[in-house]
Formats: sequence, structure tokens, C-alpha cells
Amino acid sequence: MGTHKLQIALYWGAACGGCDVAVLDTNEFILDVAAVADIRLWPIAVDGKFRDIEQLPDRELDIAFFNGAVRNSENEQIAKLLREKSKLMVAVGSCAHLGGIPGLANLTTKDRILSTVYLHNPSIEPGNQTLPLTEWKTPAGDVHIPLFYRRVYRLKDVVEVDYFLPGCPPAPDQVKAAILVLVSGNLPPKGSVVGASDRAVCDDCRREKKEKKIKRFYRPWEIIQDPTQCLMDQGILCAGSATRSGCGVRCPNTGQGCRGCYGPLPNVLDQGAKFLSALTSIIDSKDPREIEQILNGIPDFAAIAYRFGVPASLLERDVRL
Amino acid sequence: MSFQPKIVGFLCNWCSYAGADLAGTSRIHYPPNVRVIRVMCSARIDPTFVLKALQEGADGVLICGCHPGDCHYTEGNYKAMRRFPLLKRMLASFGIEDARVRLEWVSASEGQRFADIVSEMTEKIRALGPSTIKAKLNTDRVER
Amino acid sequence: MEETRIGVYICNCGTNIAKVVDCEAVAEAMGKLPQVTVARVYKYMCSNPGQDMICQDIREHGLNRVVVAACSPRMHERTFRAAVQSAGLNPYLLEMANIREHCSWVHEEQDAATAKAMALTRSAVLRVAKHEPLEKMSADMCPFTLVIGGGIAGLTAALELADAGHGVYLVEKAGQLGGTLARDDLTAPYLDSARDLMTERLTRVGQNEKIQVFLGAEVKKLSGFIGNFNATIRTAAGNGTGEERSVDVGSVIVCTGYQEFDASRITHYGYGKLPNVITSFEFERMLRAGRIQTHEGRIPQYVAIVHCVGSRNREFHGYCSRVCCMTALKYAHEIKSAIPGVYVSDLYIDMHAFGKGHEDFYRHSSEVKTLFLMYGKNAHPVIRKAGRGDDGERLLEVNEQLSGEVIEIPADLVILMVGMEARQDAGEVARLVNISQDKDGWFIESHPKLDPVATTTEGIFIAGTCAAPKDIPDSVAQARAAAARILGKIAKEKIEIDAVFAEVNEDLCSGCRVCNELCPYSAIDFDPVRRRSHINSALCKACGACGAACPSGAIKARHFTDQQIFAQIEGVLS
Amino acid sequence: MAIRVNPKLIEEIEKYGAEDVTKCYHCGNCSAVCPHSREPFVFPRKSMRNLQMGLEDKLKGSLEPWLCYYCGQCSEQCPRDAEPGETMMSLRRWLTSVYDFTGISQTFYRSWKAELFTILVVTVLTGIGFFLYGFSRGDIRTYGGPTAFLPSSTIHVFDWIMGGVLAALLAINAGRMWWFMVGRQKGLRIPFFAYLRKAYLLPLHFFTQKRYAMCERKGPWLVHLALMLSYFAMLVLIMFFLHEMQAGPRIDWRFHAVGYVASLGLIGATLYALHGRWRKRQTQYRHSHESDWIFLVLLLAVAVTGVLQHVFHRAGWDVAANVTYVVHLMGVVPMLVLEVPFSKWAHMVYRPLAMYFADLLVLARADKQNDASAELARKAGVA
Repeated sequence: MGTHKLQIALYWGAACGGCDVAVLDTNEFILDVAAVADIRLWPIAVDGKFRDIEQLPDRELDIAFFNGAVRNSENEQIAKLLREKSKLMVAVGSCAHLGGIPGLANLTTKDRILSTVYLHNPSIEPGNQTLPLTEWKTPAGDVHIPLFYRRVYRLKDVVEVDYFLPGCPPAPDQVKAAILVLVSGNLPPKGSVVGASDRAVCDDCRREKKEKKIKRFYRPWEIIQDPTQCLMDQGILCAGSATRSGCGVRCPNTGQGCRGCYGPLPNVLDQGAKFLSALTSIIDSKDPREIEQILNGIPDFAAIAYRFGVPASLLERDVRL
Repeated sequence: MSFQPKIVGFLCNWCSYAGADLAGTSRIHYPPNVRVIRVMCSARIDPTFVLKALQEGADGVLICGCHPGDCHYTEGNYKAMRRFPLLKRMLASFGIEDARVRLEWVSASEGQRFADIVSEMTEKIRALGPSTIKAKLNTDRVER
Repeated sequence: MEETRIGVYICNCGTNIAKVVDCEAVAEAMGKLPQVTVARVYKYMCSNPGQDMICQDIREHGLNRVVVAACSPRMHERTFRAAVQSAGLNPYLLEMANIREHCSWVHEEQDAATAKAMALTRSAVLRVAKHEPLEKMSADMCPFTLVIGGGIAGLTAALELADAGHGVYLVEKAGQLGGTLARDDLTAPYLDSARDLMTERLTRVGQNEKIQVFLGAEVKKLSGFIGNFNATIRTAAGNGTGEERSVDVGSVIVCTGYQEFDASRITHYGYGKLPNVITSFEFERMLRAGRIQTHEGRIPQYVAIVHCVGSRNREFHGYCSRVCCMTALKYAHEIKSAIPGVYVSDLYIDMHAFGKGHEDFYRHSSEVKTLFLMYGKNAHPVIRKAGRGDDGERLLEVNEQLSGEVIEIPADLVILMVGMEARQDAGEVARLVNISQDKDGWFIESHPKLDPVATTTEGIFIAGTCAAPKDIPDSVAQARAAAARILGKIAKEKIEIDAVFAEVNEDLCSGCRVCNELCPYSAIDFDPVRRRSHINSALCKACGACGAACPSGAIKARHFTDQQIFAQIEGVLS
Repeated sequence: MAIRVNPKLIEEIEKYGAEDVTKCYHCGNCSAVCPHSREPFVFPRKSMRNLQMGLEDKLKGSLEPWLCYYCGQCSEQCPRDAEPGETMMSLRRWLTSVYDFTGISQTFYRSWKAELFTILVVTVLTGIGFFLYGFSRGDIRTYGGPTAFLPSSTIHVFDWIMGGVLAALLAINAGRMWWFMVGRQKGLRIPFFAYLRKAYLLPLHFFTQKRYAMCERKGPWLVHLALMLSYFAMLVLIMFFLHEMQAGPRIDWRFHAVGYVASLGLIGATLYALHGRWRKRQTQYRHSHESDWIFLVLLLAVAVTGVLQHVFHRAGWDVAANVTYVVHLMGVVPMLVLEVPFSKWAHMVYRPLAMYFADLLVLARADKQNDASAELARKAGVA
């Protein structure tokens, strides 16, 4: 990398912190990164202030890694700040890529969320129900709390994103590989998904797949599963066929159906719709009533189909929002 | 003028599209609100198409196939029949009114039935009002 | 890549379209769309000058896409495809907008109709921009045919093909040819001898060098597709070891026939327990032996014939077996002529005398004093032992529908008209040749009315009672029809494979196998080594079910791609 | 309880003239076209069915055959040529023999030879009897007066004795008819008053034959009515005014005018029927049982000889008149003692009776239904 040390920033938006942990999970590799790069901002690990970034000239940073969705005004503000100051903007993890778990909030309203959290939560002391305000004057000075948006956005909904590194969280190996690619300067086309395969999870899954016909859907605990057989063949919901591989088949290998965190395949416009289509196509019934009954075995399909991607779906949110 | 809903119709080539053609040759009048897209079989209708149409501003989506047991491809319409109920459940979770998306069986001889379905659906959607999906998706980008 | 140049042609269809749709306005709006080079209106696009106009524009303006907004594509798509092809354009680079059947003929209000016509035409313009040139393919047609089953249908089909000079492999499971017809005595309604019918067929089959008969043989495996099947025939050799032979065939006719309903399943008739309660097939044997008698060797004076045993009844088979009514009449006739003064009662639900000569035969039977008694679908006759002093050995209690009376009739001999049912091994055969069965186990035809001998698998035909109960003339007609279909294909020497089919992009396929079970034509194979699905384009009929279902978006339904349909959606809504 | 069929019933009734019954496949065209067929007496299909099946007991009690006048429309409409009209006719013959307790009727219908033989025997015996009687006490050359060969007083007494026997036979058979149709039916009660109230139907139907008039073709009804009235007029003249009829040679127009008209009626109607049966053009005449011929020929012979003896007497040819008279009686006696109680002429009695019973049965069934609904209403009221 010669004399110039890579300038990078890492930031988390609406996220659980898992993506940062995934970066840390690259273990000693992170030291190699630190050796070749200056980490200018990384709230969970490095001391760096927003105002330091604000003072940088535009495009001073080489790469900004943004994980987490855009849920509030601060997330958006920092996303825009980092975009301005960085040459490359990378959406890290399902939340930044697709909206992630926080994106499920798009199936309900802001009022209901705030009400649940601040007014009707069982852990709230009775009589002490307070909704936070965005501005509050105190003797020590004015307090500003970021505005909680009406809905959740993907990173690409607020700023231009150069690369997407999917996963909830991204597999550490894939993080490593992606960082290596990015620092190598041998860049893939803009807008690419990096650190993932172009085929579905099934491609890497070693379970044996057969022709599919489903008479009943099972929750994982309702059935003693055959560890060698395809979960879908056994009636267990698995989004693996509709999801990019790259994770290392983490969930199916532990007996759980794939949840779809790596997002839709390159030719697919809407992951949930495709999963729906595949899943229902293999139902083994011609009787509308029986079909309904079989479908009753699937709880809250919208949340299953778009567990990590309501904001990335064609409809993005409950259309009444 | 009153609100004119835009309905996207996905019709299978062998039964329903022929049925709509028959409505034409029989000069059976119905509201001009449905715009038909021909597919070879109702089994070709990917739920993505329905979402795409709604996203693009359709006020309603009508899917028509051969009557069960009558499919040109033996069982294609059963595939549509299997996909549809789950799609409806999912659309309900996204807050889309029941009347906006419909699955109907229309044979090649049922021109009148096709016209009746379109008329009835147009009225129902007119009563619901325009879909705000597309407009809101646009404003959403700016108004947080 | 070549620049997209689209020509849009709006047809007035005389006044059929122009009366309601402002065609000039549509053309003007289309002309403003990007990629549209010309947009014209003409009185009759389908006329020769109309077609010439398109062809000329293709040459002069270098058009590489054409949209015709006119009638239904079901009407004239072929016409315009041929037209653009004549001008050197790939026929699949054409798209039609249906502004007649779906617009001008069904709407009155001019503005709304014109707006709709614009939307439909714009949709076609956006779609055609995504079209790709497609080429038809062809494969060789092997002139040999495999006929499975050596009954009247199989023999007839084999003879028909062999007489036309083509080789036939006739595989029969039993040790001799003839099938179930070989068990019959006379045939209804003309009372010809079944033996005579059979002998003629058997002699001709035996003499025909083009027919190779395999007796005591089964088809073990069938692979390939129309024109190019390979079958493995296993013959049971005398010592029981068996011998396998592989043959190449272009088509297969399945004529595996039926099996008789097991009358002992209906316990209250007491078949198998009561003496002198026999099935129609047992009675047929008596007739062939030339002596009608009871178990005890007496000549029966009272004979009761019970129809619909196992047929037309919710518990067993819901369908009508079609041949039993006439067979019953035939029995009545034969009994009456063999035993003077005999009392023959015929217990039926409905008399189905649908065929040629059947009604006359029915009439004749009533003239010779056969007593016809109608029983209810859900009130079967009850067989009882007669008391002392009663006529006959048994009494049949019938709730007679035409009189509304419950009566008892005497009977020394009760003949149960057992229906036809799908053979027990029909499922195996269906899997072997890759065709489907209906809920009763009969093989399903490609179209019940318009294509009754073809199946959903191209090159596999069905004839005779394996498809549904039917009589001899219908079986023979089907056998000949199947043979004629095959002869037509052999005459062409090549199998043409339509350009519109689905294909798997193997770079995207993950081998999840969601699509495998969906194809009604079994066109989708799974390669277990590479773990990829593959579509045999010769078998695919382009319904697109697999494309819609593929969760990876790896299957492309050619000419109905996602991109093309998205473009249409965008077009109709913009 | 299931009804045991009589498998031989068809064969039995075929002896009474039925043909082609088994051809019927119960389309119901016959019942639809028949103007007489209406609830609760629907025929001929149901009668055909009962016959095909051998429901002998049911048929014995059926009055439908008597409601049919054989206009022939049913047979014309039958798509299977099952001849329902002729079946109804045969059932009437069979029923006549069923009602007849002596068994004579049965013998006659089943064997025309037996009938003809019996008639001939009766004829010969009658002839011998009257000749012996005439010669023993009178003069064959005198027709009237004290030496008359066959004095009207004697014949009158003879007529009344014969009439009494006849009436007794008919009464017994009519009673049996009542028993089969009405009496033996369990749970059916007809109040005595109803019998009286409806009694007017008997003379009404007898004298008007009005049901026959309901047939679409009116011609046969007129012929039939003429025959019946002529016969009845003749019967009245003979039973009550024999003396006046035989008096003379002056013509007593008060009686003879009636006699002439009645004779013309009898001869005309009989000839019409004979001609019809010979030509077989009209449906009702297409099939003729031997008993039909015997009856018509006998009736014609009786009428013609009656006329002849009257003419001979007026002409003053007493020998010829006396001889013709005996010949006339040789026809009259078998006519009355054999045809009236045991054969076709019994229709005269059975038809009006059947219509009378029909009304009574309808009445009784309606009562029964009313009772049932009253019972229901009562139960509902209690609840």
C-alpha cells in the first residue's frame, strides 16, 4: 500500500452490534488491517468523534463500513457524512443491506412501537410512563435526541452505496475476504454484493434434496428431523433456496431453516415473493380448503419471508404507513 | 370524473385470455379499467408480478386461470391456487385491502363472466379509493 | 449491441377499432416513446398491403422490433410473425397489443378506450424491447413404435403401424395375446363372435414380419423423449432367468387395459360365499362352454342380472363402466334363447344404451320379455334365501324406482355385472412412461375432447380401456387414432421443437429441486452429480410454472421472461 | 314389507289380449297424453309397470283400467309400440274375471273356444227349450192370443227370472269389486253417508258416459253412448213393456217408436264397431280379442233377429215370426246370462261403479290427510 495508509471508518446505525462483533471475529486479521489502515471512526472500539470526521476534506476516507439500518435522524446524518467523506461506501450486514431485523418494524407503526416501548412495556414502573422528546432544555444545556423515523430504511435508500456485504452477521471469513478485495484495489463493479455467492444456500448445503411435495409444515420442534435430508423436503421452513449463499450454511447445518439473511439472489427482485412462490408451489393438494389448512402451519409469513428485508421488498413497508 | 382504478389483469392464454377475447367478440361491455397481460398459464404468475404491479401503481390485480381440472397444462392452475392464499395473507400483513387482489377461474366460454368480474372488481376498488402505494413510496424517500 | 429500433403499427380494423379508439392519437403517443422509430396507422394491418407496409419499414428503417396493435394475438400473431420473418426479422421479435377484443369491442367511451389502447400498446413497446430472437430446433424421429399390451387395442395399433410399413415391438405381459376380449363369447349389440374378431387380428399379427411380439414380457425402463425413446424389454425365459433387450423407438402406445372389479368387496351380495351368485366374467365362461347351469348343475328357471356392481356408487367407483349395460342385455338375450320360458330380470340403475345399435338392442331385449327393474343408486338389491314354496332358489328384494314399490323377485342364478377398474399395476406403467393417472387410476389424456389419445408426455399415446372404460369399437378407434398420430410424425421424419420453452441458467441453479416435481411433462431432470436441474426443451411446453417457482430466479421462461413481464406491467401502468 | 311378485302374471294377462307390455320403458308419454290420467289415478304407465313386474295383488285392486275408454291416443304416442291402450283393455278383461267368483269369465277370456262352445250350448238349449215349450202348449202358427206359441206373459216371467239371476250374479261380482278396490284396504274408512251422497254418480255415469266425452275424439263417445242408451232402452222395454211390444199387429207408436230407435242404435253401433275392427284403422280397433268378435256378432244377431221377428209379426207371417222369435231368444239368453255377468257387457256395471269408488277413495284419502294435518296441528298446539 506504499506510503499511504488506508483511511477507514466503521459505523453502526440501527443494529444489534453483531456486525461489529463479526469484524472483531476476524481475530488477528484485524491487527493486519490496523497495520495497513488508520481506523478514523469505530464507535465500539476506537475513540473517534463525529466532529473530527466533519472536519475532514471530502473523500478523504478510503472506505466507510456502515452496518445497521437507518432508523433515526442520526443514522441518516452519519450515513450522509460518511458518504461525503469516503471514496467507497460499504453496507455491512443485513440491516444496512436490506433493512435487517429492525426493518420488521415497517410492518407496524411508529406510534405503536413507541407506545409498546415507553408506555405499555411490562417493565415500566406504573405511573412513570414517559415518551422521549427530541429536544429538552436542562440547566446543563439543551439535549437533542435523534428523531425516530416513521419507518426503517436501507442504507441505499439514503445514500449511494458502492458495495454490499450481506449477512446477519456477515461470516467473518467473508468479511476478511471482502476487506482484502477492497484494499487490493481490484474492485468489482459498483453496486455489487461482495462476500457472497451468486447461488442459493442449497448449493452449499450438503443435505440430500429430493423432489418436493409438502402435506404439512412443521416448526423445527414439531418433528424429529432427518439430519441428512433437505429441511424443505421434511416440511420445515427453510429460505435457503431463495437466499444467497456465503454464510457457510450456518442455520441449516444446525438443524434450523435458513432465515434468508444474505438476501435475494441476483436475478430476483423480491426475496419474499420468490420464497412464497417456491414454498407454495410444492404444496401437495388440490383442495382449496386443505391448502388453507396446510398454510395454517406457517405463522406470520410476511415476517418469515422478509425477516431481514421488509425495507428491501417491493412494497418496503405496511402500505398504510 | 370519478376515480378510474387501474387494474392489471394476468390472464392465462388458453382459458381466461380466450374468455376475455370472447367478451370482445360478443361485444359484452365492461369498464375500461383492466389492462391485460397474457401469460401462457396461471402457473407462470410469479407473486413478484403482483407486488411489482402494486408497486408500479396498480389499484388492483386480477389473476385469471382455467377452472380447476381444466388446465391446458393439466395442473398449472392448481399452482396458482396454492400460491394465492399465502400471497393474500402476506399482502394483508402489508396492509393491502382484500378486494385489490383477486384470483378467478374464467374459461374460454365465459366472456360474460370475465366482464362481470371486471365490472364488479372495478366497482369495489372504486369504493376503496386509489392505491397510495406508489405515491407514498416516492414521498417516503424525502419525508421521514 | 445493436440499437433498438421499434416499428409500431396501429390497425383500424375497418372501423372495428377506429370507431372507438383514436388510432392517430395512439400512433402519435407511441411515436414519442424512446426507441420507437416509426408509428403508423393503417386500415387493415392483416391485409397484404398492411403486411407489406411492415416489411418495407423493416427494410427501409432498419427496424429490429415490431409492435402491431390490432386484434387478439390468438387471432393474428402467426400472421404477423410470418410477415416479419419474410422481411428477415426473427419472428419472436414481434409483439401484439390487443386493442380490439380487449378494448374497442368492449368499451364505448372514446377517451377511456383510447387511453387504454395507448397503455396496451405502450406495454407492448416496452415488452418488445426486451424480446430476444429465438430459434426452433428439431430432432430425428425414430420410425419404430413400442406397443405395450396385446389386447384388441394393442393388436389393432400394431397392425395399423405395421401395415404402413413401420416396425412395431408388441409387448404383452401374459403368455398369449388377446387380452380380456379373448375371454368373451359374443359381442353386443350385433352378437358377433368375439373369437372371430380375435382370430382375424391374431392371424394377421402372426403373419406380419414388421411386428415383433414379446410374450410374458414387460417394459422395464423407458428413457428419452419423442422420436428418441429407448426401452428395455425384459422377457421371462423358460428357466425363469429372464432376458433383457434394449430397443430404440420413436413413440409408445400404452394399451394395458383394465381389470375387473372384485365383486366380493361388496359384501352384501355375498359373492364368493353364496353359490349361484356369479360375476359376469364367470357367466361369460359358462356361455363359452355352451351350458348355462346352476352350481348344482340344474338349468335355472329364474335368472337375475344385477347392473353397476362396483360402478356408479360412492363407495367403490363413481364412474360408469360403459360396457356392462349392453353386456347384460346380451346375457338376457343368450339366456332367453338357450332356456325357453326362463324368467330373466335385469336390475339396473339407469340403462346406458348410448352407442350405435344399442337402443335397438335394448328394445329387442324388452320385446323378448326381459323384466327391467330400476333400483336406486344408494339402495342396492338384497339377496335372500327363498322360503319353501317360493319360485326360485333365492329372492332379490328391490326398491323398484319406477313403481316406487319394494318387491321380491325369484332367482336361481344371480349374475353380477362387475365394472372395469384401472389395473393394479397402472401406477407402475404410468411412472414407467411418465404419464399421469386420474383419481380413479385411469391414464389421463392430453385433452379429454380434442386430444384423447395423446398424453401430456409427447410421443406417449394411450388407447383402449387403460384410459377409461370403453367398448370394443371405441378401443379400436383409439388404437387406430394413436397409430395415425404416430404415422403422421414418422412421415415428417423430424420432430420440431418449439422455440418457446423454459431453460435453466446453470450458473444460478443451486439444485434445490423445487422445480422438479412441478413439470406436468417431466421435462425437468436433476443431475445428482452436478446437482443442477436441467430442462429438456423437447418435452417442455412452456407453461412457465417452473420459472415462477424457481426461488433463485435461475429458470427463464423464454418469451415470457420476468423482464418482459415487468416491462409490460410498467407499460400498462405508466 | 316387500311385495312378492307373480313372475307369470304377464303371461297370464297376455291370454286376455295384452301384447308388447314388456316393450314399455316408462317414458310416461302415455300418462301425459291421456286426458283421464290425473292424480291420484295416473295411468296407463303405472298399470303397465305393475303388470310388467307382476304385482298381481295391486292390480286386482286397481280401478284405473275402468277409467280408461281406450281412445287409443296413448298407444299412438308410445315410442316403443308397447300398446298401453290395449293393455288397459286386457286388464279390464282380466279384472272382470277376477271379480267373477264363478270362474266362468276366466274360462271364457282364456279360451274363446270355451266361450263359443258355451254360447252354442246355451243357444241350442234355449232353442230346444222354447220349441218344446211352444209346441207343448201353443200353436206355432199363432203369434198372439191364448194359443200363442210364445206368449208374452211367459216370456215376461222368464225374463224376470233370468234378470233376477243376472242381477244376483252381478251384485256378487260388484261386491267383490268393492272388496278388492275399497273394502280390503286397511286404515281406509269411508263414512256410510258418503256412499249415499255420492250415489248419484252411478246413474250419472251410466246415462251420460261423460268420462268418455273427456277423450279428445268425441266420435267414439257418441257411438258408445248410442249403444248404451239403445241397449238400456231395449232392456226397459223388454222388462216392463214386453206385452205391449209383442201386441199387435197394430203398431203402438208409444212403445214401438222407442224400440225402433233403440234397434237402429244397436244395429248401427254394432256395425260401426264390427267395421272398425275389420278395417283396423282406428287405434282402439287395431287389436281384437276373440271375445270382442263374439260379443259383437252376438249383439248384432240379437238385434237383427229381434227386428226380423217384429217385422214378420207385423207382416202377419206368424210362423216365421215365432221361429225368428225363438232364434232371437237363442241369442238373447246367452247374451244375458253369459255376456252380461261374465264378459264384455259387465262393463256396464263395473265402469260406473269404478268411478263411484274413485270419488269415494279420493274423499277418504283427503279425509285421512286432513286428519294427519289436524293431528300435526294438535301436536304443534300442545307444544
